[in-house]
Amino acid sequence: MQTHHAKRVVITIEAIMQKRLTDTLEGAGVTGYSILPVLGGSGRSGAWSREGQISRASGMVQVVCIIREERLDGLLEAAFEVVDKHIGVVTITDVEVLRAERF
Amino acid sequence: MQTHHAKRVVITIEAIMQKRLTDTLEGAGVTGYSILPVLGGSGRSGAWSREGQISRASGMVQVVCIIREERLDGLLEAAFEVVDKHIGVVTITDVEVLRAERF
Amino acid sequence: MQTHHAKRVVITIEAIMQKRLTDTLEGAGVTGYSILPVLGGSGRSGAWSREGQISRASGMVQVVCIIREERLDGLLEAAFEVVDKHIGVVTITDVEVLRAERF
Amino acid sequence: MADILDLAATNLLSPVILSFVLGLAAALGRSDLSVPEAAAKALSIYLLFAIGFKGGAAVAANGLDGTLVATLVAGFVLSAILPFIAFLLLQVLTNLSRVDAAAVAGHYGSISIVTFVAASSVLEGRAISSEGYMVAVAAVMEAPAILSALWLVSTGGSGRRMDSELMREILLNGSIVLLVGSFFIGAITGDDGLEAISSFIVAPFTGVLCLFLLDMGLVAGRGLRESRGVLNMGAVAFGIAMPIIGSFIGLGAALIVGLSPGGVALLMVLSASASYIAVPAAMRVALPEANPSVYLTLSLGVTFPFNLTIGIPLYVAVSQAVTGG
Amino acid sequence: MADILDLAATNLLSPVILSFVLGLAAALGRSDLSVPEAAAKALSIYLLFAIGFKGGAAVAANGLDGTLVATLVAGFVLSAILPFIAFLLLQVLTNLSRVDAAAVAGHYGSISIVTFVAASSVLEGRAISSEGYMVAVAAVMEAPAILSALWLVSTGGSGRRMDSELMREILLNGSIVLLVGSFFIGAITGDDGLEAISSFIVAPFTGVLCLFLLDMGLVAGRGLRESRGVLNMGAVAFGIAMPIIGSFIGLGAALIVGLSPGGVALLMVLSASASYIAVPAAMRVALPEANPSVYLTLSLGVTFPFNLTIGIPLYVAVSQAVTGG
Amino acid sequence: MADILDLAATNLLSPVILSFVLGLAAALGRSDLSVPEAAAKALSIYLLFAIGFKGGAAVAANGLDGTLVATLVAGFVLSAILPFIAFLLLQVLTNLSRVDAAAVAGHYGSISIVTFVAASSVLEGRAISSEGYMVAVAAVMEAPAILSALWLVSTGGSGRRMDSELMREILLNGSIVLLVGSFFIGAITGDDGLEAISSFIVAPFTGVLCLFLLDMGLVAGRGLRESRGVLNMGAVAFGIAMPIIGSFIGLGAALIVGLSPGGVALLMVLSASASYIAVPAAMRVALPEANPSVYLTLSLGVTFPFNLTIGIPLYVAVSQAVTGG
Ligand SMILES: Nc1ncnc2c1ncn2[C@@H]1O[C@H](COP(=O)(O)O)[C@@H](O)[C@H]1O
Ligand SMILES: Nc1ncnc2c1ncn2[C@@H]1O[C@H](COP(=O)(O)O)[C@@H](O)[C@H]1O
Ligand SMILES: Nc1ncnc2c1ncn2[C@@H]1O[C@H](COP(=O)(O)O)[C@@H](O)[C@H]1O
Ligand code: NA
Ligand code: NA
Ligand code: NA
Repeated sequence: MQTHHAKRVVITIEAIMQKRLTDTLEGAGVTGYSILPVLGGSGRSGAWSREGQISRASGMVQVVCIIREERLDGLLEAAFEVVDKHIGVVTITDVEVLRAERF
Repeated sequence: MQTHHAKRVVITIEAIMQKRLTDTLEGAGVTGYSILPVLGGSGRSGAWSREGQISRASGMVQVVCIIREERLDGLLEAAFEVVDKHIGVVTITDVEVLRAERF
Repeated sequence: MQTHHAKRVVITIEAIMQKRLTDTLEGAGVTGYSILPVLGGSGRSGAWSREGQISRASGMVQVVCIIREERLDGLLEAAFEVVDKHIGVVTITDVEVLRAERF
Repeated sequence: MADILDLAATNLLSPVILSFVLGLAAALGRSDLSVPEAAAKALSIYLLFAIGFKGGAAVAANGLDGTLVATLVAGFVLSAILPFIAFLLLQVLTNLSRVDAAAVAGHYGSISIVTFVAASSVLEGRAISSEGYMVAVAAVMEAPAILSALWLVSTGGSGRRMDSELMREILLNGSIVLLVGSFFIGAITGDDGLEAISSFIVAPFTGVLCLFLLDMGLVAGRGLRESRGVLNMGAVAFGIAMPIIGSFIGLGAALIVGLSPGGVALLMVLSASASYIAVPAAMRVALPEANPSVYLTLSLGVTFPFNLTIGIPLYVAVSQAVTGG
Repeated sequence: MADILDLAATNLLSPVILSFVLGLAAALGRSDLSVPEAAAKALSIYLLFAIGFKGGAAVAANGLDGTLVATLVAGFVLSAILPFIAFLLLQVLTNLSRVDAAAVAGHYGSISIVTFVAASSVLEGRAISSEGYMVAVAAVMEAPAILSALWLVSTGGSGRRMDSELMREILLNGSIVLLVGSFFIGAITGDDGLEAISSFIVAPFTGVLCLFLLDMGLVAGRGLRESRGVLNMGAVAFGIAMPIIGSFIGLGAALIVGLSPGGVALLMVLSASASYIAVPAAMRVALPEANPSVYLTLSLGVTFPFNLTIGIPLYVAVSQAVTGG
Repeated sequence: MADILDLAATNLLSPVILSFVLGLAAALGRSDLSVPEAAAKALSIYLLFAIGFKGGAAVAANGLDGTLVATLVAGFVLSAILPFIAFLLLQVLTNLSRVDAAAVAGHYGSISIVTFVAASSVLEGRAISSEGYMVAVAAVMEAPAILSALWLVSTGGSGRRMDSELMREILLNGSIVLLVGSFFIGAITGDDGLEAISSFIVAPFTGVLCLFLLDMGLVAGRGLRESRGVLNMGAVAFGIAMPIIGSFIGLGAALIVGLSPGGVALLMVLSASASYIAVPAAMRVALPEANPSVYLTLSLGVTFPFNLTIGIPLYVAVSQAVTGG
């Protein structure tokens, strides 16, 4: 089937920053994203797990955006602004998408 | 270690269509997939979040298939049939897999 | 923006083996990973769904590691040791990451 | 009239309704208050189980009178016919597309079990008894409206929408199965069964209903906030006129069948209420091109709060007046 | 005999069992009814806490008699020995591989706490009292069977399976810790403690058990549906014969120890029941090559429903007959 | 003194505290016992709703005395001032960075609603009544401390941290909205409302609190285990000294305002307790460079258990002694 090049950006970030991030992304013209839950993890600031949390401050989520290549830089800059001082990982992968008319 | 080329297809689709999609995939010879929850998102039809839903109709999930390249087209056609009229995003990525004997 | 090459390893494994896997990964020098829930799936051992489980034995999770290419083999060998006899899928993708100083 | 106002005031100032209002206000004020999805689902399982069981136990206690079958038939017919009336009214009041109008119409033929539960608890608070089998009538009224809605679309020329898989899903959806199943458990175990579990399903019932309606308020409020601008004045007018019209048609049916004052009120409530669980799910499958914001906002954001606050006391008062109950 | 039938009928027509049947029927009929994972886990936490606490409070009220230690030892031995009997029976009745048979055998030496809870509530309903410390016996019986199962495999030549980490996980698994912990809380706080929280752990208990068994029915039904064809007649025969055999061995042990009629019934139930939480988890780690469908379907799809419906009244009646209680 | 010891012993051996201890022990022993996130959140919604409602109903029953406004003001001032005292004490006892110290200080000005709930239930158990509006005081004390903490940082030169969005989030966070909202529902519906739902919010309250504190023990234990080495002796000393100091400042304020003995105890508890929900969330947004392990471990791993076990009976005894209540 006919597919189209695009980029898949995954931003792992504290749940409490999610709204700020997606608002910023929308400001930067991103029109679609999905939020995935993260159950736990480990990084420079140690290990954590959602079951051991009592506070909405401590969980993390993944914000996944499928985006045309030409809009990638705008997205990354917007995201970086939010992620900068906060813990979080940003990755970019090449993907093919069906139905590019949707992006 | 020895790895093998394959494709990773991610289909983001309404939870209520999940069973129809996986049945169709199985019909098209797909032997393995995983279902990931999606907490919320935004797209052409606006923003939503799982916490604001009362209905099994409104959540979304990701169906992830690792599949040999030669079976990709069959999968995409089968998936497209289900996804076509429904909201949903389909992406394809190149991956390497361990233990290809399993596919 | 400046990005860096890395590998994204996704290991889909039984929830009950998660701690053993991440301990092994840490032993192999992996410093960061995230755990994602899997709601259900299908494979050689049939279909399952988290809602039909009563036992912590039966759910699965995805362990996602972003890792420098040069450390990939160490990770895969460590992971393979745990995954070997157990059901589970291991995939590797090329990614670009922001803030590589973190890896 | 004074009676209606009095009833409305008592209703409005009950913990149940105020909890709903609290949820609504919190969501409109963009508080991050939220009830976890799993907890909300657990609450609804509790409510369905309790209301079904109590209905069944009531039937076991009072026996079945001859009106059971007639009422079930009445419910079926109401559910099948109300969508056509709703569809006509929508064409007068709004400029929704045929598909959107049919989808909305389907919601108004079907029922909202929470509205039914809230009405039952109002009746209980006023010691008005009703036929225990009304929960079975509620179950019967869930599905027929969906078929009517699909029929409305297909006459517009869009071909077959219903397959046997969807039919099975609708008829065996979790709420119906749980409601009917617990109704039978209540009917089989009767008073003994009720006594064994009444400190679980009777005593804390109203309190659980408060928390559930808190969540419903949050959901309705968030829905309203997110779909601002989706509904124009005509649509909102429909969301308030339709339940009143429906309740009067239900009243007619109830009088023909010859229900008790409480039963009359409940059939009015069922006819007046609009689905926001079973029907939306079916519509996503069968009519994916219909806009969910329209039917969810109308049903959950307009009609549900209307029925909860003003509708229920109104229907109860009317049924009291008409039956002299 | 008439007594057994009567007891079985009362049991079968209780809300608790009918809720299980409802869940089973809903799953077999492929309804989408489901209890969220988090809610099911919350219900099981409630049940473990309540049953442990009540056992402890009963010990505080009645004091410990000399049979405590003997019963704990009996439980330990039963759990360790029953797998060998189960293994032999499996080799006669089925053609499972050595590993699969050992894994299944481990499940039948260990216990199902929900079966224990259901039996306790039957005893309570018939006002038959039992030793409060039976919950501690239940805890003791969880683990030894796992070691026996692994020993059965390793004599077949597959090397070491057990490491200290797994051992720790088995002994400190959540159910055991909660059961034993709340037992001690009940024993320490005694009647005062029980009074403080009895409207939480006593009054609504049976009702909560209904919802929990509804979920168990759903899970068992889905398991049966998905693993159709996994079990042949021999395996099913094992799933029914083994609990009966186990219960009689438990009966012997209980008589030697000298338990009360209620205690005898509970030790029979523990011996008859098969694990579907702790043991499957351990088996996934230690025997990943054993097929989970086999042991889960047998334990949860065959033996659990059998015990719940027929087994428990049978064991209670036998214990009444034998002890003259 | 004998009184304090007696009270402490009664408190320590209550099901509520022992449940906390069980959770703590299970987590420290690395059991896999855990309460699902959704269930824990549901429990906290229940507790907030119940405590708020009961407070409101108490106000409706007893009327408002003149001290309401004075107490609210006192709460506000305490919350704003305590962080400065905490900050000074931290600089004496620890070598935390300015940002970390400010973040910790903010936690100790704000409050822990669970500590408040536990104290209320101790008062109830001893039949000491208190002002119903103390829950409103608790709500008022949540936020001001956050501003003080940010001010402490910004005088250190790090620029603006607070935006209107964060302000809104803090003031409308779920706990505050639910607590205040249910307070008003209780105040509006009064005794009638309380009667309608008391078998939900009064009778099972202590039992639910047990399960909630079981989870809190698990969380605190896991926190302690994972952050071993994060706190030195000085920090631990702070975690115990600060609540005592805070309680005495609260005592002073309560005496000035003229509260009842129960009210005095509760204001001491509020002043002594440290936040672990609202403030951590705000700090992750406004001070991401502060180390969460430090403030969470101190607040949840040191001060919370201290208050729960020793602090509450101490504060109650002191308030009884001072007010002669
Ligand atoms: N290399 C990595 N691969 C995958 N996830 C990571 C990685 N590093 C960090 N994370 C995730 O990001 C969270 C915060 O990381 P950190 O800021 O390094 O503490 C961790 O708890 C993980 O969930
Ligand atoms: N570009 C995108 N990247 C990631 N997820 C998307 C994207 N577009 C849509 N989605 C997901 O698909 C859902 C439906 O999209 P839509 O059909 O555009 O309303 C959204 O709510 C998102 O969860
Ligand atoms: N090809 C695949 N693509 C995605 N997930 C898979 C695939 N094969 C297996 N899985 C996942 O791994 C689990 C166990 O697979 P298996 O060992 O084949 O039974 C399945 O239930 C799926 O969740
Ligand atoms: Na209707
Ligand atoms: Na057994
Ligand atoms: Na404080």
